[in-house]
Amino acid sequence: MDSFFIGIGVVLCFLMLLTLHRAIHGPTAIDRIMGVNVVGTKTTILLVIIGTIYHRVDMFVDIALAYALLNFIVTIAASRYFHLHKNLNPKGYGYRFRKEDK
Amino acid sequence: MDIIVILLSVSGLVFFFATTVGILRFPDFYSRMHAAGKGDTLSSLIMLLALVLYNFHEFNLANLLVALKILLIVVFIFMASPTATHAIIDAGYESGIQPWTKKPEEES
Amino acid sequence: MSIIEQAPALLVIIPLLSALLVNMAGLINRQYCFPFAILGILGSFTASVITLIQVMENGVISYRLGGWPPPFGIEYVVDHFNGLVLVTISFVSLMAVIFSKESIKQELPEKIPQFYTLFILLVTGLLGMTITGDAFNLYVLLEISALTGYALIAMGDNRALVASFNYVIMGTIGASFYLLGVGHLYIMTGSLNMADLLTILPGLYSVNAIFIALLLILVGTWIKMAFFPLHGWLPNAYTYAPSAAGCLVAPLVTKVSVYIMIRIMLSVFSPLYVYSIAGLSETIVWMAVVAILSGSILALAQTDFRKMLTYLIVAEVGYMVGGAWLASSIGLTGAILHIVNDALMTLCLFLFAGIVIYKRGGHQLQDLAGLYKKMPVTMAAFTLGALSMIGVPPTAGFFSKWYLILGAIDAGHYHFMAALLISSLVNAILFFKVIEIAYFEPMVDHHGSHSEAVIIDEAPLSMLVPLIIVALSLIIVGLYSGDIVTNIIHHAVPTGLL
Amino acid sequence: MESIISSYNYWIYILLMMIGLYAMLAKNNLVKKVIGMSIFQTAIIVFYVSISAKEHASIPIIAHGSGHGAVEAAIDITHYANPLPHVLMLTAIVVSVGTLGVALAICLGIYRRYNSLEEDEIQEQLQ
Amino acid sequence: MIWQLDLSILTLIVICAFATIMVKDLLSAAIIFGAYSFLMCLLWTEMGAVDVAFTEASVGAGVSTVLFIAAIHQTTRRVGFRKSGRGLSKAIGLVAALLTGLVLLIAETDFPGFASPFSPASLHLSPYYITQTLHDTNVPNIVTSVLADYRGFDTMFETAVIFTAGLAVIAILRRYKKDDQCELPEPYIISEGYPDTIIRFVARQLVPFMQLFALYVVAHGHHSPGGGFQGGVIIGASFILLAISYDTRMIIGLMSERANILLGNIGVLVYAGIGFLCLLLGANFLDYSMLSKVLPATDKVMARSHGMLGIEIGVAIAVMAIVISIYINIVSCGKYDKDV
Repeated sequence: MDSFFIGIGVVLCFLMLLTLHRAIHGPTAIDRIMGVNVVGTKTTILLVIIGTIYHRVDMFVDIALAYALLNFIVTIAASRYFHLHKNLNPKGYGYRFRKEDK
Repeated sequence: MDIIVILLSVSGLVFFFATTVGILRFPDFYSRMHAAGKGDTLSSLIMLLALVLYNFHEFNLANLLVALKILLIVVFIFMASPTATHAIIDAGYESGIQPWTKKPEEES
Repeated sequence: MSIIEQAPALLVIIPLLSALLVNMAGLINRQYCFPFAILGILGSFTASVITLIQVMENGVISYRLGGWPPPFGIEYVVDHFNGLVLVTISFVSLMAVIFSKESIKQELPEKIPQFYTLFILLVTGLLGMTITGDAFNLYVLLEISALTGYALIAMGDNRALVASFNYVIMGTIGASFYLLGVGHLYIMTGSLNMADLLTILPGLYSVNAIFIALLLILVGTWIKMAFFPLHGWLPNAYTYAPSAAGCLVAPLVTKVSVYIMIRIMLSVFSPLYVYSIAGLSETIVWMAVVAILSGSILALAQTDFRKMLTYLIVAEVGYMVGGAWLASSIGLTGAILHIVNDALMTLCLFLFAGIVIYKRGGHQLQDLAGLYKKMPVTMAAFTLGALSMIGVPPTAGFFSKWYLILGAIDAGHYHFMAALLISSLVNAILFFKVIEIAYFEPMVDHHGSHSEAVIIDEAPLSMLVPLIIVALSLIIVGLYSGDIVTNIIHHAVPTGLL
Repeated sequence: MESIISSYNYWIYILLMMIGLYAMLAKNNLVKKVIGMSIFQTAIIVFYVSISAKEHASIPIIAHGSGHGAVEAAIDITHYANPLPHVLMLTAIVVSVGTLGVALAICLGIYRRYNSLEEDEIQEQLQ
Repeated sequence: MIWQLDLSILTLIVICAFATIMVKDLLSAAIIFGAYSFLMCLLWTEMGAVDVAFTEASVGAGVSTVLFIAAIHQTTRRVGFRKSGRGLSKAIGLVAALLTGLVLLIAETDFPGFASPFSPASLHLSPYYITQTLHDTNVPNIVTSVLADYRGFDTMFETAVIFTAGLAVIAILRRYKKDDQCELPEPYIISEGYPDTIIRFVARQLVPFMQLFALYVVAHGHHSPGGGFQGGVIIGASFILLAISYDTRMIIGLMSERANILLGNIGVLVYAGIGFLCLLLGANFLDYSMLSKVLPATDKVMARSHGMLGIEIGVAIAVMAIVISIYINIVSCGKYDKDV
């Protein structure tokens, strides 16, 4: 059963690689946020899987729980950026951003 | 018991795979986000359920606690992940990166 | 357990606690910060003097933190060498903190609590680095002193921020290289305690990884001490720092890094390994020669008084590194004595620069013009510092240079001797130029902002007194340097060097 | 294969270190330098944690059943990973967070004064 | 360690690191850096370093990436297009990186094999910690016992480092109203709330859980991964979440600057004070076993355990206050006043 979980972990890593393609190449920064969000969820699950492989899940669950709680903050903070910088006067910072995103 | 665990985790993987394909292949941001938001939450639910079952092979207090904690993770993912999706989509909409939806909001 | 036995711990704990007290007092009233700061550093000075006396009476002191035996817990080791450095550090910081009272009121009136807290934390870090016998504990304290250093420098004028950013980058590289070196030692030996490493390492002297660990630690400390090709961050950082911070950072940080280098050389790697097996002496002495010459020449090219001093620091670091690597016990004695002397000399000159900034608002060479007539006492103290920097006999600078030159002859590195002499000559030219400007040129005010309002006269007492004490201490240390060498440094230098 | 596994961690840490060092020294943008600094510091953490790993060893938390006062069950040292590097690296992570905060604060200060994060633009303004 | 996962995660990490450096947009770089830190956390877990992983999880997800994003908020996303003339520094960087890499590769050939149970590092000091921790301190989590007791002095200065960092950020950035000599227009102030009910609602639901969980992490650090630092960071992150989703002003109302500095002080003071108490009771500094004289019904071993709990609480308080303080200073660009 351990090798089964290791296999699952490796496949998840491979899927992470594919998701990272979106996170790295993603045409806009928002695609990147999305990619990283998905990587974060996968991380949470991989943490529990690693715990299962070590047969000490009780020790690993806390970390996964922390991730489930904290993963959210980065996404909110990053998407907040777009909220705030959208309607600035042309001299401001959002202008620059919008120009370069086209 | 093991068979259920294997079935569940493999189906979780399948959903994850579908999510990834969706993220990679869909043409625009909103549809990609759709795949990411829905598939991710569902597949993590399935995977975590499999892990709960696997770790709950023997009934005692420690195992119960672990199972409860994993379920708590599920709850938090269910709260946080859709909200995150909502925030990202909202951010995308507000910053108007999609030229073919309505016009980007007027600068005020 | 008497309080005297606890002195090594108190040495570091008192400043740490007083930093917290200063910060809390600052929340109530900014006026309360200064007395707490003075008290904390005074306490630590007393403790370090007690420790040094203990060491001189009873030999090496080992203090177990947390009560754990050495390789498992962290250990403080005080021998003659770091006892001397500890006293120097706490003395210098005591003088600097007295000096800072007026200068900080003028430069950073809003941030007095933060300034004093960071100031004392920097002293804590430096003292802890000096006293510790654990290679990793040293890294943590290195980072404390580095972080406080970045902040203190960044509190200066606008250019200081850019300089400080460069310092952050270079300082992090330096500290990380040190950490990496310690990691290499750890992976090969499994220990972090210096004394323990000293006993394990001889079996591994032929291994490349140990040599590379030495190399990494050396490069790390060189970046921290601004040894010549790696000195890029130092001149701007020290020039644009607030003057009170400059008085603490400039004399101490580089010297403590030199101390760390010598400590690692002597008590982690043995002199046998460092001087003969590693085979680096020749190269490093040549590098030191280059450092001394280029530091002196670059100093000659400056028109900014403080920047000139910073380049002199680069040259002086060359003295100490070269002296430490001469592979001769006389040279090592000279290097250790020069750590003390150079800290005092640099402090004297930076205190003077601080007074000039306080009175004239600038630190160009032209700002010094005509100061002899207006502030004779200050200028007399400055002259003493300058003479010591040049190396004129009764002052302290002469004796350490003398030992260094003897060491160079002893080890047969005549190029190092030549570099020392040339650098003394350059220093002489440099300081006579400064003295000439200050003595003969009439005072011109090119800072239009406060042309008539400021009357240039002697600095306030709280600035003048430390300057005078330091200037006098230069002579006193000079006169007693024979005693210092026979009673203290003699025990620190391992016998059996070439 | 064996040799690859036995050195892969060390190769990767060297690679990360090179990436971080290059970014710190060569990049023009200050925030990029700070990111490079973070990568550089994590590289060292990879190195230390790799030291601590042991084959067939579990995490360094002693399993239940051998509490205080109980008969000391023989604790097999090969069964637990080396805890010391973990402790050191906890400290190193904390230090790197502190450095990160200070470096970003300095970046903000620089941006307020020079309206740029590019090193060459700042140098131009300084001259 | 699980070598299959080890190889895959390390490869992913290298890809992320490259991407972070190469990408031409600071916000994207910061976000990819977030992914990098997730992967780092996975790597530590996979090698069995759970405490390090927990720290990386809380720091990477809760603090460092958010700090990057906050800093980019206040500055710009732009990475300038390179004019010519950076050749020298590029060359220096390349040469330094290659040289370091080469030297380290040479050293690497001498290392004992990865994960060998017979390496000197696993045989010299660590067996003592592993076998003695229950006997000496009654703490099953060896990392906690080494961190807080055997090498407690390091940890005290680690807390001092965080405290220093907080003060340094205040010293560098803080602009008091009186002498705000700013020539540029005010950067974008993000004090106003997130104009979104859903996010506010979810944040409001999550924050109590986070804080409860953080307290659990602090208190349970003796038996499971976690401890003062991680718990403190999580509490700090919960306040950051509130600040993002609600209002920075609200957080300043909850945790004023004075309160933050005071709490940071108190945290370090608790740590140093416990150590000092041991000294006053006649033992060496930080020798908690002497606390059995003060604490009722504890022997020397339990006194060590309780002493550790005390210092963990101190660490948590200090870290929480400083994390909040650093975040607010960076996000408001030094305007830590009610009327940002």
